[in-house]
This record gives sequence, C-alpha cells and structure tokens, in this order.
Amino acid sequence: MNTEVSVLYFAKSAEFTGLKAENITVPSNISSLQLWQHLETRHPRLSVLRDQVVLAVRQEYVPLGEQPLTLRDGDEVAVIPPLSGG
Amino acid sequence: MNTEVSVLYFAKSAEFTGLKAENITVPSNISSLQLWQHLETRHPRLSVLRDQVVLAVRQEYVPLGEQPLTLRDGDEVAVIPPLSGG
Amino acid sequence: MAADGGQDLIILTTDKLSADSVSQSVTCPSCGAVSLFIGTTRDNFEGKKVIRLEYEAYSPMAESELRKICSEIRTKWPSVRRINIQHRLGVVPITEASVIIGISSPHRSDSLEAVKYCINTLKATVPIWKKEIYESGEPCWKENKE
Amino acid sequence: MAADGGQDLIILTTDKLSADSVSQSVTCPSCGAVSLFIGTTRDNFEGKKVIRLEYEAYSPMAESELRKICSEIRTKWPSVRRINIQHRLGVVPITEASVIIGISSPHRSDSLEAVKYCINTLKATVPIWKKEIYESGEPCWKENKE
Repeated sequence: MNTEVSVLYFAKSAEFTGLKAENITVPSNISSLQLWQHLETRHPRLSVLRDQVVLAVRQEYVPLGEQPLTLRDGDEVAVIPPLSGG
Repeated sequence: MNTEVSVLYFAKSAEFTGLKAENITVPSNISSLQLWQHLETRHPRLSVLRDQVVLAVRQEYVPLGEQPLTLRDGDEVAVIPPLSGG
Repeated sequence: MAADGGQDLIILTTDKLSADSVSQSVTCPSCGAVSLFIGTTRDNFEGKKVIRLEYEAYSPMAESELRKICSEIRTKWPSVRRINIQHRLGVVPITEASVIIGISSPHRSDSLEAVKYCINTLKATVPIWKKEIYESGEPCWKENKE
Repeated sequence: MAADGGQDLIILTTDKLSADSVSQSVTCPSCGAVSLFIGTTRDNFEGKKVIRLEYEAYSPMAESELRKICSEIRTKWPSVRRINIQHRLGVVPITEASVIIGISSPHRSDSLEAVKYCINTLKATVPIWKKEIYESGEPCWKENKE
C-alpha cells in the first residue's frame, strides 16, 4: 500500500534538490534507509549526504537503517543534514 | 620600635567598634595574632570575631597567627570579617 | 510539569536579540542567580573573513526539541526556576547574537551548569543550520563538531 | 599581560547594573561566545522576608583582588578575550543585580568555565560584605558558605 508524504529539505539538502518541500508517494511500510534511497533516486546529488544525514518523521529523528517506519497520508518527513545551530 | 598604622573596620567589625577607621600605635615587629590582640584590647566586642576574622596588611590577606609582620608608618591594616560579596 | 511549562520561554525570531530582555524575563524574586550564554557571530573561520551568517530552522521541530531540553533541565536541576531560549533566524551580522539562553535558580551552581548543558544539547539536537558567507569564496553550511 | 590588562574591566558602583552593557563591553568580532553570570537579590532567607540588601566593600583591595582573578583566568583559559566584572555597592533592591560577570572567548566552553571560576573565586576572596535587611527582625551580615 502506498501513501503520500510531504518531504522537507533543509540547508545543504535544499541546495542539492533545489526544493524546500515536495509531496512524494512511497510504500507505507518502508525502512528509513529505503525511504532515503527513494529520495536519492529522485535527487542523485543527495547521495553525498548519505553518511551524514538523518531523517525526521513526524518531527522525531530517525537514523538511516532497517527499522520499519509506518507512514500515513500527509506525514511530514524531513531531511536533516548535520546540525549547526547555536 | 613603635609605628603608627591606620586600621580599617568593615561590616560586623565596624558595628562592634563603632568606627570605620582609626590610627593606632603598635610595635613595628609584631605577629598578626598580637596585632589582633591589640585591637581586641581596644574594642572588647571584637573578641566574638576571633575565630572568623583575617587581617589585610597593605591590602594583602594575613591570617591570625605567629608569622611576624613588619609594619611601617602609615601602613593600612584592615579587619576582614567573613566575606559575603557576589 | 504543566506548572513548570509556563516558566519555559522559547523564541525563534528574525529580530535582534537582547541580553537585557532575556535576563529580565528569567529574573524572579526567589532567585539569586541568573546565568546567560550568548552565542555571537565571529568574523573569521580558518583565515577567511566572515561577513555574515544566515540561519535556517525546521521551526516546529526546533521548538519541540527545545522544549525537550527544558524538560530535561528541570529533571536534572529541579531548583531551576525560569528558562528562556532565544535563537535568531535569517541574517545575523557580525558580533550580533545568534542565540541567548537565560536560566535562573536560587543558587548559582544550578543555573551555571544548566546553561552549559542547554547550549551543548541545543547544538547537538535542535534542527537549526548556519551558513557562513565569506568575503570571498563559496558560502559554507557549517557542522557543529563538539 | 599588559596588552591583556586593557581587556579587563572592573567596576564597583552604586549605580544599577545592566546585562546589556556588560555583554556589549565583552563582545568582540573574534569571539563566538559570551557567558554572563548575574547575581540578584533574593526576597527570602530562611523564611524571613528580605526587603533589600546593602553592600560594603574595601574598595581598593576589592579591585586588586578582582584583578588577580582576571589574571588567574587568563592563565587558566588563555583564549579568553574580554572580562568585565561589575559589583554594585550600597543599597540593592530586590530582583536587581548585585554582581554581573561577562567573559568572552572564541569557543563556548572557555567562557562558561571561566565565569563559573570567576563568581566562585569572587565570593571566596574579594573583600565585599552584604547585609540583609528583613521586614522584621535585626539586619544580618551574611557569610558566603561555598
């Protein structure tokens, strides 16, 4: 089953995609690493971030890995490059 | 040999002596404890401070004890009750 | 925790930050100590002249992560009274503050330790990004190291 | 040390203290971090209502002890840039600042640690005294414990 989520891009990832946000359709049962691979397929320049990036799903951090996400329609997913606040 | 020094009183010690400052004549070679005893003799109410007080001679701390001071005319001696700055 | 929540003030703003306003907002009659940390914009990085910074945030999540930090502080230092965390977004000129954290407590060691914990944790967990703009050369997105 | 000395600002004053003025005086273009400690007047002590504090100093020696602290800080944290220590004397009303310490450094941990050292050492070594005036009962000269 597929679901439509809203993806937000920040900092470097926004520069690499040329986008602040987009809606994409992905399987609702998917690992965080598979979700990242979807994003890389859409935006190949993102690949340089692979070893530094985490995702945020519904505003909670999720490292790239095998653990399954359960995505629902309208969920917010964010690409989080290395932080530099403060 | 005697010398005249200026004694400053602060906080509780100023309340006990009723004075901010006075000139006194004391032996120029004297220990800090003997100097304190001179002050106690002049102002018996100071005795309650004996276990808490230190002196400052020429603006440097000197604990009450046997080490000799070498006082010169016009030296500034201060009675320093427990500190409470900040 | 609901009562404490009212004492946590979190502000993300493009306006200039003020140390006095933060210190006043955390001062309270039962507190003897206010500790403030102010992060300011430096004019150099590895020999390159920085002319300004630009900050970007994932704002709703940044606020939620900042609230988590406040709640952790209240667990670690229960005597802490008021917490005010202000982070500036957008362009921040050289020497102006990008972040001000103010924390009050009855005794000084709690607010001093809590401020240190707060800025360290903020840098590690709050989704905010800083781009340095140099006098010459490409702008650079920074990464917090520590 | 002579060059550094110009970056140490020590003020004993009966005027109201300002966090902004301290933070501005220590901010510099090469510094990323300013840490401030503000000691304020508490409204209670062991259940007694405090209505105001009065501070007294052995001023020339207090300034000299504060200069020693600045010099120790510069030995312990050589990256520290500017130090401003202001202590109010005379009457200090409730919630107003009795002391403000501001220290800047390129990186945050130095100024945070230096401010903590500074207030702890100030309380232990600088000849300043505080009398608490209560709503009822005799005024009391305080003693720093820590």
